[in-house]
Amino acid sequence: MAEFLSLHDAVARYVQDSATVAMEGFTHLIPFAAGHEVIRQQKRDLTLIRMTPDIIYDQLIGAGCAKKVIFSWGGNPGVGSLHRLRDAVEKGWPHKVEILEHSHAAMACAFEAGAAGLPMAVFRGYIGSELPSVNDQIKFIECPFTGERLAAVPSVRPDVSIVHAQRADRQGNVLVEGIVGVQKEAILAAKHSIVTVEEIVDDLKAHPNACVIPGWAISAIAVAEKGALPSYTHGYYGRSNRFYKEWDAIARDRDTFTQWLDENVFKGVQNHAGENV
Amino acid sequence: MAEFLSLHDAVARYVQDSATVAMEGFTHLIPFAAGHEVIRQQKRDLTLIRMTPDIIYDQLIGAGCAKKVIFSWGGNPGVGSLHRLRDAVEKGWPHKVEILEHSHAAMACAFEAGAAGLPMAVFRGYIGSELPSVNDQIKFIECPFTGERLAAVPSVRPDVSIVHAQRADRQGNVLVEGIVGVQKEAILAAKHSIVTVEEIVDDLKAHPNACVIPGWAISAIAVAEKGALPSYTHGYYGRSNRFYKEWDAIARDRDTFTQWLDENVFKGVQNHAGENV
Amino acid sequence: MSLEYTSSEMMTVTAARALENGTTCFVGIGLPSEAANLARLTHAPDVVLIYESGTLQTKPDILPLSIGDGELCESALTTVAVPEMFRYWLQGGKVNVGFLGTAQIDRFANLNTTLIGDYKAPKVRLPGGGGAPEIATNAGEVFITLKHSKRAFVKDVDFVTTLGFGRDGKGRDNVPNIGKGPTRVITDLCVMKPDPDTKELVVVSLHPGVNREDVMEATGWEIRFADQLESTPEPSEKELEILRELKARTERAHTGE
Amino acid sequence: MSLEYTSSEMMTVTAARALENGTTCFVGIGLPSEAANLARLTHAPDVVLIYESGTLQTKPDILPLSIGDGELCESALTTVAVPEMFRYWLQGGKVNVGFLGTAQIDRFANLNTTLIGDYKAPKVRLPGGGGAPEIATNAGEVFITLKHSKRAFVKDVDFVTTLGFGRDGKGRDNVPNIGKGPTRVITDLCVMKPDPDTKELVVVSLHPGVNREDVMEATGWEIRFADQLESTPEPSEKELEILRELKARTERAHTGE
Repeated sequence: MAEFLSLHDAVARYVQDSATVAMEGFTHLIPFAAGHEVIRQQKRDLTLIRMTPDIIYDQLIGAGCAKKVIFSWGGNPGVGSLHRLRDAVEKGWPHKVEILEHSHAAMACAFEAGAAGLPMAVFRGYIGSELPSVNDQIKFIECPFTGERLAAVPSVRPDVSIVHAQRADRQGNVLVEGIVGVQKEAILAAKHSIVTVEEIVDDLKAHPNACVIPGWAISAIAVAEKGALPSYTHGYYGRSNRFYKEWDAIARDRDTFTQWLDENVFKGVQNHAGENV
Repeated sequence: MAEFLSLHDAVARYVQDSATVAMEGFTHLIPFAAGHEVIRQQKRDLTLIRMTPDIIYDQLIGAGCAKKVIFSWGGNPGVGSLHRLRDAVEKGWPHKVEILEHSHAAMACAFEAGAAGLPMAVFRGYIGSELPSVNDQIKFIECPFTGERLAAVPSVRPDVSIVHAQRADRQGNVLVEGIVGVQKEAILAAKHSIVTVEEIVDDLKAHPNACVIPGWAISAIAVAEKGALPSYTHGYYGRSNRFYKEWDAIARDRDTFTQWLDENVFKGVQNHAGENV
Repeated sequence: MSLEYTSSEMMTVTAARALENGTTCFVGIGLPSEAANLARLTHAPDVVLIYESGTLQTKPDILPLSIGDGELCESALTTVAVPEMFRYWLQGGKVNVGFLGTAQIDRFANLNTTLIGDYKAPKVRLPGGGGAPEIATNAGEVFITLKHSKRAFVKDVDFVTTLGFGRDGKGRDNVPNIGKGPTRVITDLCVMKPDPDTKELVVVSLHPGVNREDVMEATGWEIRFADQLESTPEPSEKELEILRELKARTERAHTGE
Repeated sequence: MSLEYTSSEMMTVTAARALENGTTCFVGIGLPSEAANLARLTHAPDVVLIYESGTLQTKPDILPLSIGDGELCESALTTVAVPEMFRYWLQGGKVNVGFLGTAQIDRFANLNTTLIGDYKAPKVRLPGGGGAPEIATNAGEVFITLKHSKRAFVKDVDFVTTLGFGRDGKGRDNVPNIGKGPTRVITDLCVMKPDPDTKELVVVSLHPGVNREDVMEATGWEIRFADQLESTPEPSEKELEILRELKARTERAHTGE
């Protein structure tokens, strides 16, 4: 049953050094507040899983939290590179980061398989791609009925998954609405899970088939108002496309980045997305 | 793009003799009106796929439409046997019907795999069950990462799937709400599809993550008011549990059944669920 | 106590008591559903009931006739598609207890809901497996409830639809990612549990007024009794009252159309 | 006609025209998204746009900056989970056209969005595959649009992230359940199509004011031209007006916070 904790306590309890962590949210509902808390608590050697690393992992990587990143598309959407990710991969700053890369289809299926308790996902993928030559976690199996060759990847089963959502009720049941990405899968696939929410309400007011994650399938819930900024929360606030564009200049340079981190994450506990937002 | 047809024309066009047909609806939204139209048009040698055959397949089997039934639970829910199914299997009336049986998990995964365009579904199932000894379509594969033995079944890919839903808009987009079963999967897995709906509306008024099937993924839409009776349509009318109980007596005897069929299906075009409802 | 109650009520109340508060239970239709809802309405208000129709954390006011009655969806926290139900919630390991009924059960708690007789020429064709084969292996443990009779309790089932402990009691040995299997069988006469070593079902508790002979006569093999044979506690007045109200509400709803 | 327009506009309009009304298109972010929405706002009002964020049949009023902007969800018929998007809609065979951009493309239309240089010691690390590897093989056919330059159009890509026709042009031969692959590449200079036999990209149409030398200079291999080389029709006034309005609306929305 979900416990209501402060974000500090939830991260302190469930995010251990060397853990495998998935922070999900497909463009929408990216758990920035939680990511900043992980940075503040100076977690180290994390294996970070995420389909689209986005600015949140750029920040975690630049802050030295990551040992390895498992991903399928690592860019600043519509803007360009993730400079901290590139600096780590290309030049080893602040230290070398290992990467393991997949396609979106592979990772989406791997999250699905993780939620489904399976050791692997099977799909029709990677045909003609050279990704299998650089990722030994991509294998191929044969369909016993048709003989067709299908791709297989290990399921995603993180030690802890962290997502942001619109709201929870007082029993800890959580409503996710809009672009739901692989958030439900991330939660169900993980040993532990933290959900940050905009607010706690008496009644979720959910549609009969809404994406609701029961409280008993979640470890901890923490309120983090505007916890997804500069990404967005459908029904609450919009995406700060401006900040995404500004991030390019901030992250391009090690000093500017470090200064931003100091001012906005280490000192700016209450302002998750930074002064620039 | 979905065409708006009469139920007669939709069935005449898409349900061919010897076709593989899935009529889905997990207790809820069972397409009885369409099933009765198939009986009236005296379709023959159908391979009928359905997780829970229910009264609808009892009627089709008794009416002589079925050559084979693929299913996972063939009873009258909460009441007892499907007497027409049993009579066909045990005594060959009105003719012998072949059966291929699975578990629910297998069929649910097989519908999922069919919708996903895969030749097979992989899941953790059938452990210790003797079903694999009587169903040669159950095989086992080995996970290339863990060595675990997992079950595999062929995906469901019907010639035509038929489901009932709450409503369609004028572009043929369909809203399914409540217990959604494997209806979306059935439609997406099939070569052709017929959706019967309670009504056509200007605006579906759907939630952002509602189960909406786009018109371009459907072959034909036919209005069939109360088309799910004696099962039910969430938000429109309830299940006739009384009729489900009465069916036991009707179906137990060949003559009573034949008489019921004559009076309520062959003659009772407008009254899909029968006089008894 | 000198309450009047039927053996069916005794069975349902005992089955209900087996479910602890807070347990997540995948509920079969019929007797398991009756017991699980009685548990929810008495000592286990936070028991989480899941039905294979996709209804998650449902709190029906009346007992469903089918596994997918509207009541289940309307009172659920949310309703998911059936593939998701079997993949994420059952196979994903979120279910503590699978609560099943059956037509036939043998001494190793294997269940048969497929047929009586030979598969190719069945004497009686039963509904089939439904959700049971994977509920029994993917749930943390399994409770089984059914009426005691020689027809139902057989030495060897005609067909193993659903694994208890296999035809030799070793069916779960060395199988990875499998639940504990049946941990108790609740009938209208007694409660049975598998022997820790052989996995053969053993009577651990007799219901009030039932003696060993009653059970032996209703069981198709030489049934064993635990050394410390207990007497099942009687239903309380409150449990009986709530059960009877539940059944009356249900009866009214199902016949009233 | 003597309309003024840029080569970028020419590219977008030509790419848009490639999409027929009623087509179901899986849209990549950036240039493909711009072209696909222009098509929807001009000649193809019933084109169905699908983005990998799960937004199905979406009709954004402004161009999304990211693949999952709120606008995409708000204007969609419905929004599904990302696994469903890739499994049911893409892999399930519901997509007629996959519309992709790329960083590098080679003569067999293989795409590289992974890195420049060596994998172990990259000169430039690019974002990676994203949806492209499976869009390119599971969609009925693939359109590609990008700016023409020697850096982008190389004889052999540094890394085949996404299959065009393989390093030898035979990468799709005898592969079951695979789409036709790239059927056209639209740049700011020309339109290319694969040779029916060798699958090598061939220029089939030059944009107005562009000559063969311009294309040869911007292409990293000895580019061939079709025997019947056509001249790409100019954008219409209406297309330009709608495109410029769309871009202006988008610019206002993305900078206005």
